[in-house]
Amino acid sequence: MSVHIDRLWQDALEQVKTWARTNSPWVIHFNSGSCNGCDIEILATLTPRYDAERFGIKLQGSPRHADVLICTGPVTRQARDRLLRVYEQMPYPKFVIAVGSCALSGGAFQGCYNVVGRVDAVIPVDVYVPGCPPKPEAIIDGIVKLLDKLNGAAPEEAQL
Amino acid sequence: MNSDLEWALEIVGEWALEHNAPAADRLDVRIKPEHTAAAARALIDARWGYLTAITGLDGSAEDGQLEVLYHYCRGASILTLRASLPRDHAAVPSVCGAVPMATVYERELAEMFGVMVVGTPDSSRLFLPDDWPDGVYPLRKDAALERAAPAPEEDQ
Amino acid sequence: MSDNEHGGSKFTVPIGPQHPALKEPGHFEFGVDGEVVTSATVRLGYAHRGIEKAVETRNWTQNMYLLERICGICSHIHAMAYCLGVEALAEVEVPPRAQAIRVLVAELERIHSHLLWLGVAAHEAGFDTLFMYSWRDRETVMDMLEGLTGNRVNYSANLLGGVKFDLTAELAAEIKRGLAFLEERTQHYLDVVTSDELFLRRTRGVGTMTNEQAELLGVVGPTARASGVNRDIRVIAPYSAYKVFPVTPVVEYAGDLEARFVVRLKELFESYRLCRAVVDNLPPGDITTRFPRRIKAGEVVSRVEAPRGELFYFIRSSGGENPDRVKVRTPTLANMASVISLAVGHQLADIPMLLAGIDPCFSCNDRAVTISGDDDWTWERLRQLGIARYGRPAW
Amino acid sequence: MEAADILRNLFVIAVFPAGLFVLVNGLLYQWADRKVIARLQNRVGPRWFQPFADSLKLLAKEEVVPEGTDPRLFMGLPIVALAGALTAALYLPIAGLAPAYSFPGDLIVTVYMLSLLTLCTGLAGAGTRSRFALVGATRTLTQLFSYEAPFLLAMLGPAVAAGTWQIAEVMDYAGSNLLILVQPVGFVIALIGLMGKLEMPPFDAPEAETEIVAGALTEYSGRGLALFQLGRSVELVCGLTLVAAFYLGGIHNPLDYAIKTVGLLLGLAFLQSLLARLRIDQTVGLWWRYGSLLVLAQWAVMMVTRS
Repeated sequence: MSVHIDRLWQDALEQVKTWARTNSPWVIHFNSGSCNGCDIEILATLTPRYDAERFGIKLQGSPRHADVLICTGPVTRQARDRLLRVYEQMPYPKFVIAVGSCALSGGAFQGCYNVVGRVDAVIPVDVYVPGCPPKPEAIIDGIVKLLDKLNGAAPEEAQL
Repeated sequence: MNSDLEWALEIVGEWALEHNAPAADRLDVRIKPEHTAAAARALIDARWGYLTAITGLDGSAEDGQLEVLYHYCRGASILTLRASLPRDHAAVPSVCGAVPMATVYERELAEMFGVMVVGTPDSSRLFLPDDWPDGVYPLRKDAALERAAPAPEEDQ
Repeated sequence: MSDNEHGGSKFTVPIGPQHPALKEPGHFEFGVDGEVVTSATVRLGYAHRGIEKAVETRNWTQNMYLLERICGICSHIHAMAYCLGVEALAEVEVPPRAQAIRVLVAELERIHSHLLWLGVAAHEAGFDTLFMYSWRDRETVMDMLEGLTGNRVNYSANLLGGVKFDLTAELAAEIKRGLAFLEERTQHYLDVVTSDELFLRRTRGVGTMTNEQAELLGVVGPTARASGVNRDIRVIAPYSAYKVFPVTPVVEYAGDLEARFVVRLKELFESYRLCRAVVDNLPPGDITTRFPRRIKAGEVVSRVEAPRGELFYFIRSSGGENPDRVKVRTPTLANMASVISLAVGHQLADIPMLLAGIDPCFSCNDRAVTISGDDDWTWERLRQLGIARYGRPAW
Repeated sequence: MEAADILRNLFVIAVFPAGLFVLVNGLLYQWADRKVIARLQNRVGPRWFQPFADSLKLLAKEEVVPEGTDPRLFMGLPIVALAGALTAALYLPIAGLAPAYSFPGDLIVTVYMLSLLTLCTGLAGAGTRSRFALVGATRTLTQLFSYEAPFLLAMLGPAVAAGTWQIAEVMDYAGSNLLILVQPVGFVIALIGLMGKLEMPPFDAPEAETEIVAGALTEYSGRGLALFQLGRSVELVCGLTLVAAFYLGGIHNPLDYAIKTVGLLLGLAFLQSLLARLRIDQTVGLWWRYGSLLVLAQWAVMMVTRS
């Protein structure tokens, strides 16, 4: 009997934790050599027209405070170890969103000598937001999809 | 050749080996590499415009020599001082005496083309990463880029 | 000039987090000999992607996509400079309607860039309301750009030999309505920037650069025009449709950070006037023309006025399908290089004011710093030194 | 102490006026503050349960103790900070009821308890090895010493007028004659001092996000950060109640409490969105040059009129 109650208690706690995590995703933004087209679109999500704060998204300064790392740019060699260090400084549970086609596949800078090319070659990535640059709506949609994934909802097939 | 360019030609006249005007508002003047600093000093003292860029060229000269172009602008006219350098130990005196801001352009020239800039206040790397192998100059046509390929992508 | 390796102790100011207006996060390093700064250098490279090498392996049209992505905020002007250069090389005459549309998109991009800088600079000074308001108004110009070219940033409106999109009647009407709204908002911002007591505390008399220094050091763009140096390529060397739509220069003389705010805001009014002029009398004709695949050998220099200053392109072709060399010198590099070399010879106590005054996006370097060598400097102690030295009334 | 007494004390401390209620009230006020600022900045602003979600999420996150810092100190400081803020609530008329505990001189204890949080933040910043935290800590403490004196004097003004150090009695005195009219300068200094204490803009130099990452709390994550932020929201409630009780004619019933504190909160939110951030040297200059002189002048006037 006690085992049953125990599990009940665990589930309730788990649900509260997931609810809290999905309702306050704090974000840190890292530019690993992007042309900052994506960066100004990420900043645009905070401004009045898109206002990411409606979803509880707040841009944080320190990796210690953040849950979600938004990474842009094709990861130049110089920025590579900084990206790793920022990722390791973030407390668990942490997630990564790669924004912009540079972060996904190196974009226009494929084959350049000073570029690693993909963010997921350096750190594990949860959500990819394609586009050069993706519109603020697409970036917010990426974060919402990440939250759905957290809630365990199966991502619906992309309507063709 | 408008009046500005003629005046410019007078200023750098003593070092000019040859000159031609590829376009209405442009003048190319070939000079010896050792005279770049003196020419810069003369132009700045005569207050003829400002140094806007330093360009490195590889494969432009037939005899396989490197070329360094100093672009000076005054209003709409552009004066380009061209100096050709041997490929293996290319060296050119620094113009930072006359134009203090040129250190950034000279550092870029040095790391991209391997041109040793004599007397530049700072010759540390500007653009290339810290772990970039020495001796590989990316913008040279024969640069051995595979030696400096980015670290192999390890799976996390 | 003692070399900073073994001379005075080296003093490193790390900059970050990544700032949208700052194309490349960098490190400033100052060699200090006692009180006097002996050498000042900057270390870039965090966003160095090796574009000038990649350009040599792509043909003329593919390079358009690469060069548009050097900087997200002024992507159109990079493509325009490249197109003007290559068209001059290939001696192709671009129809006047295409030139006018290019100028229209360039001016819309200047409006978008200046409003962005206004917001980011206010955010630097902790004035978040102005940041929110200016970025909200910036959405108006983003809508215009999206309506005309289909994309908010990296609009790639340019094509070798012309433009991809044409201006329709209702789009012209919408642009004029948006410009009216923006003009009224900019007047409001101009009043705020020149009258708000708290904001003036952070900008008036900070980082002053005299006319002489600006002239000699080759500072470009609004930073130069704020010190009385009229270096605006659209005025001194009109290119493309600027010959048909002349630009009146905007010059201030105080040379401090406030003057740079005022110059950029007044330039906005100039851009609104230009956009209206282009939209009102857009020359008829088609918007593009045939362009050869191979460009005959030759060299060309293309200078244009980017929102941050003079952008310099040197393009050399050896007659093939790929360019032999494309040299790009961006305005940020020129401004940063000239003001960093300005730092040499200054007192250590001047450094915070000087770096804060260059461009607000550098003033976010209010970081703790460490001096290798004898004692441990923090940014705070450095700031106090500056204040104690000059004893300016704090309030 | 019969069982009933112990139970009552436990209930008072843990649940009603001082414990859970103040926490929930603090989070709601924090939401109101963020929402009003957002609306003034033409934005939609967060949902009502945002601070709850933030705190719960932070509590559920991994606590990273950076090496080179003493774990006991690193963990202990947030707890002390929150405890200080909660204890201050005991002596205040939270929710319009009479203060839970009241003894002559509890005003001094309360104001000291309120500044405990800032002290702990400063120590926390100095404790961690990140240099951004170091600068944040020095700024926090510099700002603490600059606004503490004028704020204290502004608070003691009404106490001297009432001739007692006990909050309850001062409130009765304030109930009869509206002190905001008698000591207007004291009210303004107290309100602005409250903004300095809570590091609201224009006094948010200690945690200037664009300058020093996150100030003294850069290295904190998970539970420590949550406790600090809870402490700050509790302090928001206590500060508002204190200023409202003294200057707005005392707090006698829950409705009175709600109206006055929310009114003050709206005033603070409006000021926050209006003003740009002051440099730390300007803040100190402002407080020592204008803040103290005004308050002392206020005191002088009061002394003359009282005798």
